[in-house]
Amino acid sequence: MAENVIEKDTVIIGSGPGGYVAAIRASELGQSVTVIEKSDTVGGVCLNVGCVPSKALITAGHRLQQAKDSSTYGITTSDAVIDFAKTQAWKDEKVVARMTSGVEMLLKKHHVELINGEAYLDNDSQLRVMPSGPRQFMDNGGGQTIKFKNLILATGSRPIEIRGFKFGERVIDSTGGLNLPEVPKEFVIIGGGYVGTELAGAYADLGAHVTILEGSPQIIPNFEKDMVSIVKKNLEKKGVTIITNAMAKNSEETDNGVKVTYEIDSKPTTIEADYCMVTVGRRPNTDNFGLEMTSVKTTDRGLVEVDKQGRTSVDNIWAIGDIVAGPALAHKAFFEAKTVAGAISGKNTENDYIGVPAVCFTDPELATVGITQTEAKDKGIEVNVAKFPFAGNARAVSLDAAEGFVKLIADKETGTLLGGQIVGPGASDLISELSVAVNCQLNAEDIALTIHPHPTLGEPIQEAADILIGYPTHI
Amino acid sequence: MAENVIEKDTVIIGSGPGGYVAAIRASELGQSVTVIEKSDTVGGVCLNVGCVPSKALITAGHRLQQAKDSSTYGITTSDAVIDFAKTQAWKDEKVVARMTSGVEMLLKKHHVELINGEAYLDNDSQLRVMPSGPRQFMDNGGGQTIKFKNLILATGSRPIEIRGFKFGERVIDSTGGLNLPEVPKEFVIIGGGYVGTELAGAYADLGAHVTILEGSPQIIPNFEKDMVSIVKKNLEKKGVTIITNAMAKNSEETDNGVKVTYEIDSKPTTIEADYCMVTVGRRPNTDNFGLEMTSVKTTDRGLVEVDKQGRTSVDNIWAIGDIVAGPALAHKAFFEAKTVAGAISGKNTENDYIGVPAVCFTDPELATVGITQTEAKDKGIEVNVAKFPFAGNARAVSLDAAEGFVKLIADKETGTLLGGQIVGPGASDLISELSVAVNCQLNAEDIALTIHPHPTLGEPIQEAADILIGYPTHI
Amino acid sequence: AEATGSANKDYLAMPSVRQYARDQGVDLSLVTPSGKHGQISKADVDSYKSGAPAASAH
Ligand SMILES: Cc1cc2nc3c(=O)[nH]c(=O)nc-3n(C[C@H](O)[C@H](O)[C@H](O)COP(=O)(O)OP(=O)(O)OC[C@H]3O[C@@H](n4cnc5c(N)ncnc54)[C@H](O)[C@@H]3O)c2cc1C
Ligand SMILES: Cc1cc2nc3c(=O)[nH]c(=O)nc-3n(C[C@H](O)[C@H](O)[C@H](O)COP(=O)(O)OP(=O)(O)OC[C@H]3O[C@@H](n4cnc5c(N)ncnc54)[C@H](O)[C@@H]3O)c2cc1C
Repeated sequence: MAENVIEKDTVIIGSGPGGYVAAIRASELGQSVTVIEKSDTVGGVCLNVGCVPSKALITAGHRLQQAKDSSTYGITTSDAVIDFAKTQAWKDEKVVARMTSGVEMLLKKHHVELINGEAYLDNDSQLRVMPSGPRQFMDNGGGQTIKFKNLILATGSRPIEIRGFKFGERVIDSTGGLNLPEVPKEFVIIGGGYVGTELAGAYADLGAHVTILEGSPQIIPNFEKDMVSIVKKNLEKKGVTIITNAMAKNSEETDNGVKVTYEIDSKPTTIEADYCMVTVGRRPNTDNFGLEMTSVKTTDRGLVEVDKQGRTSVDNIWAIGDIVAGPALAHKAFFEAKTVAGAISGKNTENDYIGVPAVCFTDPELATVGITQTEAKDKGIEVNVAKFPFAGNARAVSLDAAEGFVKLIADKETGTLLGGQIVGPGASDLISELSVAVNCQLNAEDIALTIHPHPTLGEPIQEAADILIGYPTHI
Repeated sequence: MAENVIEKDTVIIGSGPGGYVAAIRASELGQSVTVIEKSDTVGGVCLNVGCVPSKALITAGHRLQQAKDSSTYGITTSDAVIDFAKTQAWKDEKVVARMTSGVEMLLKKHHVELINGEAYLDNDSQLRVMPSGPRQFMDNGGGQTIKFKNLILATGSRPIEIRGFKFGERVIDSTGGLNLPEVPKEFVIIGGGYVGTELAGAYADLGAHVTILEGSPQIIPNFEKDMVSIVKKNLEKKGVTIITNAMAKNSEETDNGVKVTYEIDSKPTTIEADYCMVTVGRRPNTDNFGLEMTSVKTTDRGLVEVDKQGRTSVDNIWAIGDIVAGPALAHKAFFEAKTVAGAISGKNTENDYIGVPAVCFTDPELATVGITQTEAKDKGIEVNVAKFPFAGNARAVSLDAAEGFVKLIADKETGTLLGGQIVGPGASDLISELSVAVNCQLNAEDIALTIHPHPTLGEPIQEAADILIGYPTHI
Repeated sequence: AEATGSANKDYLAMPSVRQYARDQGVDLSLVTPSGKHGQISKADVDSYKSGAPAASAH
């Protein structure tokens, strides 16, 4: 085997939201950048089997429901029928492929070298790339050795498999759940976190009977109870069966389905389904590419330890995205990517954000940024809380979507906005304003004195701020 | 006639967005408030025959189109049929009545006295209320004389009638246009401002063939050309005929329709329609309630002159909303209402907003706040401009709604955000963040460094800010 | 159509600070800003009022 070592400037392992954005920003800052991606397409989990395809299925589900019933508005519809193969083709070709090829073009435009292969670390300054995928273009079996000046780890995460539920044809992970060949009649989802619950809603809209088995007492436990209860009610209206405090015990694939056994208070129940999707969480990809050959330190949860700039315990190795602490979300990876790219280029960048927004695309949508009322209490921060319902919002009423509310959390003494939560129509888009408010440390008064146009879904934010400054308007 | 004079503290004429919000805020600030409203319902133009019902019809139009065609998503629909009487009943009962009764409850809750009658001013400190509407409760024919300590004028505006188009059964104003008993086959709209264009889109969606006759070279002229051209293309796709540089000459009602004659370059053309709606603008209600009996000064356009607090040339008379300068929009009236209520109560409030956002509910939506690129040029302000297309936004693509862009205008030297425009999905909700940015005088860097969640329609705002700071991401 | 925006270049301040300055009777165009991009804070208004030099940017 020829020991043919190539030297590279900045090497990035992984082309997900972390990797590709780091590549673009580093290139803009003058670095010469190489991205190593083992998968056939760029974009990572997010674009290929995460954020983006899930939203496409959710859209299709909404459209089917709307096509089936618009009687509120005086519209009579006859039967709407879905050809799910066409839905999947739209998702794959018009949504996912469009976005991944867009990222590929961006990398090209920024003169980023893209190597299709799997990276293994040899030590603190060297790695090997093994051929992988159909686009193999390195034929020296033992891989290509690369010496790097800087290395950014952006290897992301993968689904957790649980005992009794070995992934197969009928027991699937979220990737399988996104790529079902048909809409299941009976669909069991183990794990009612945001991934499981989003897809539960989508498949219920698409015609499945969905059962969620959640181990804790509440689905989507990272959102507060008063928000989730609205979503729960809506899921149940869609026909979703939600079983909480349920321990998934084991599964048995049958000829055309799967039997799932769970326990509540040690009492077992078995249900049958066409598919069983397990979405109980994800684990960081830090155990499968030779990280142990380096001096990079990891935590006991397998996360890479980094400082405020994203630097690991090895000076020229950095880490971003799902493999470092914090919420495993694409936009957190984006931010960290920009910070690391800046740091490598000698800028004083820092991951100094105050709040990472989080969104859950349920009906209605959930969104949060900064602290919640509960977190304030736990942390002993004295806050004022204001809640304004979409029922008092003309735009929401004119859309026949007046469920939910906006909640703002402000420091009691100063009025500084510390957090905000939205459950309701357009929550995913409205939360950005609150992210600005929290991250720019605006005062409730600043929001109250900023004109929000009428009639829009953004008004409840101003209304909640009006409440905080002591002068409620439409409530 | 008994000269029975009542003395009142703070009197407000008009219960529209200006009047009712002034009443609520003044009451919260300790004033004893009386609102005089001549119409049967509170809420003014906005709630009864403006912002709110128009948005309901727009929603119904969207839903009908969606019910008719969702083939993109693999959904086959058979014929969807609209019963427009039911649509109107939904709009009137479930949307408009809900909002107006909500406002009535708010006034009650704030102990605001509501007098149903028409106010006429006698002089700088006295007015009379004449009975009006079905809920007459003053039976002394000559009206009730009221002496006021403070008076807030919030009488709003009314449609302009033009020569040759006397309002009648077939030639109608926007109120008529909102309350049509059926969806017209042929609908002519004179005036392609935002009111005319919004309803053109709605009725086209609902099944009408709509013709817009616009006198100027462009519809919706208060938005920039690159934004409007996207809306224009969509209107034409809906089958709307847009005729610009057209002078409406006259109309002739026939048995079941109306003939409309217009001229281009002095060449006349006549078209036939079921209805002809004239939406060429509105005039302030300052000429019809005895304002000339007071020392309140008005401009030659009939607007009331006010200072930064909303005070007229008479010390204890104030004016807000459509009768004072600035865009005739509900949220501008809201803001001015709060300012005046504060001023009357001895607070140092001021209408010191930097930008009033404006929205147009077309397909896709249009929204703006602060200055545009053109305005910057006209004013000689050196700016940087950044544009990010929704085509590069995963959420828009997953909604199959990736037309349009976000444009940000920043001061060239400092990076302060001076304005922003959005044409695209969710523009009406996204503009609030830009209103915060402009009114809080944030810097492009503040927006670029604020995490916007993925995948959401708000990301293009951050992307445009990235461009402004010199580091574009997804473009 | 009516212009919907102005471009205030005299000083930069959040709405709450503008209100505070009015309450304190301070003319913001005279206040030295401490914010990175020239934003005037409430503390800057206080410093101006008490005659102390503006807090330095951090
Ligand atoms: C169903 C689902 C829905 C989601 N929805 C959202 C959402 O709506 N919003 C949101 O913010 N987040 C969402 N997420 C989470 C989001 O996808 C992740 O947070 C994000 O993708 C993490 O980005 P990353 O760059 O860290 O890693 P990844 O996206 O996981 O990318 C890692 C990349 O590295 C490559 N790689 C790994 N090891 C190697 C190696 N040794 N050599 C070469 N290449 C390698 C992988 O092939 C992969 O392409 C969702 C996730 C799932 C599963
Ligand atoms: C079709 C249409 C759509 C619109 N859409 C939007 C939109 O989407 N967003 C937006 O911001 N704006 C919109 N507008 C504009 C908005 O409606 C006005 O800017 C707003 O209503 C002005 O509020 P106001 O309080 O000044 O007056 P008005 O709402 O006009 O209210 C004035 C009130 O005073 C009463 N009154 C008048 N004279 C007397 C008197 N002498 N005695 C007793 N009562 C009296 C009237 O009956 C009326 O109720 C729209 C307007 C129209 C026509």
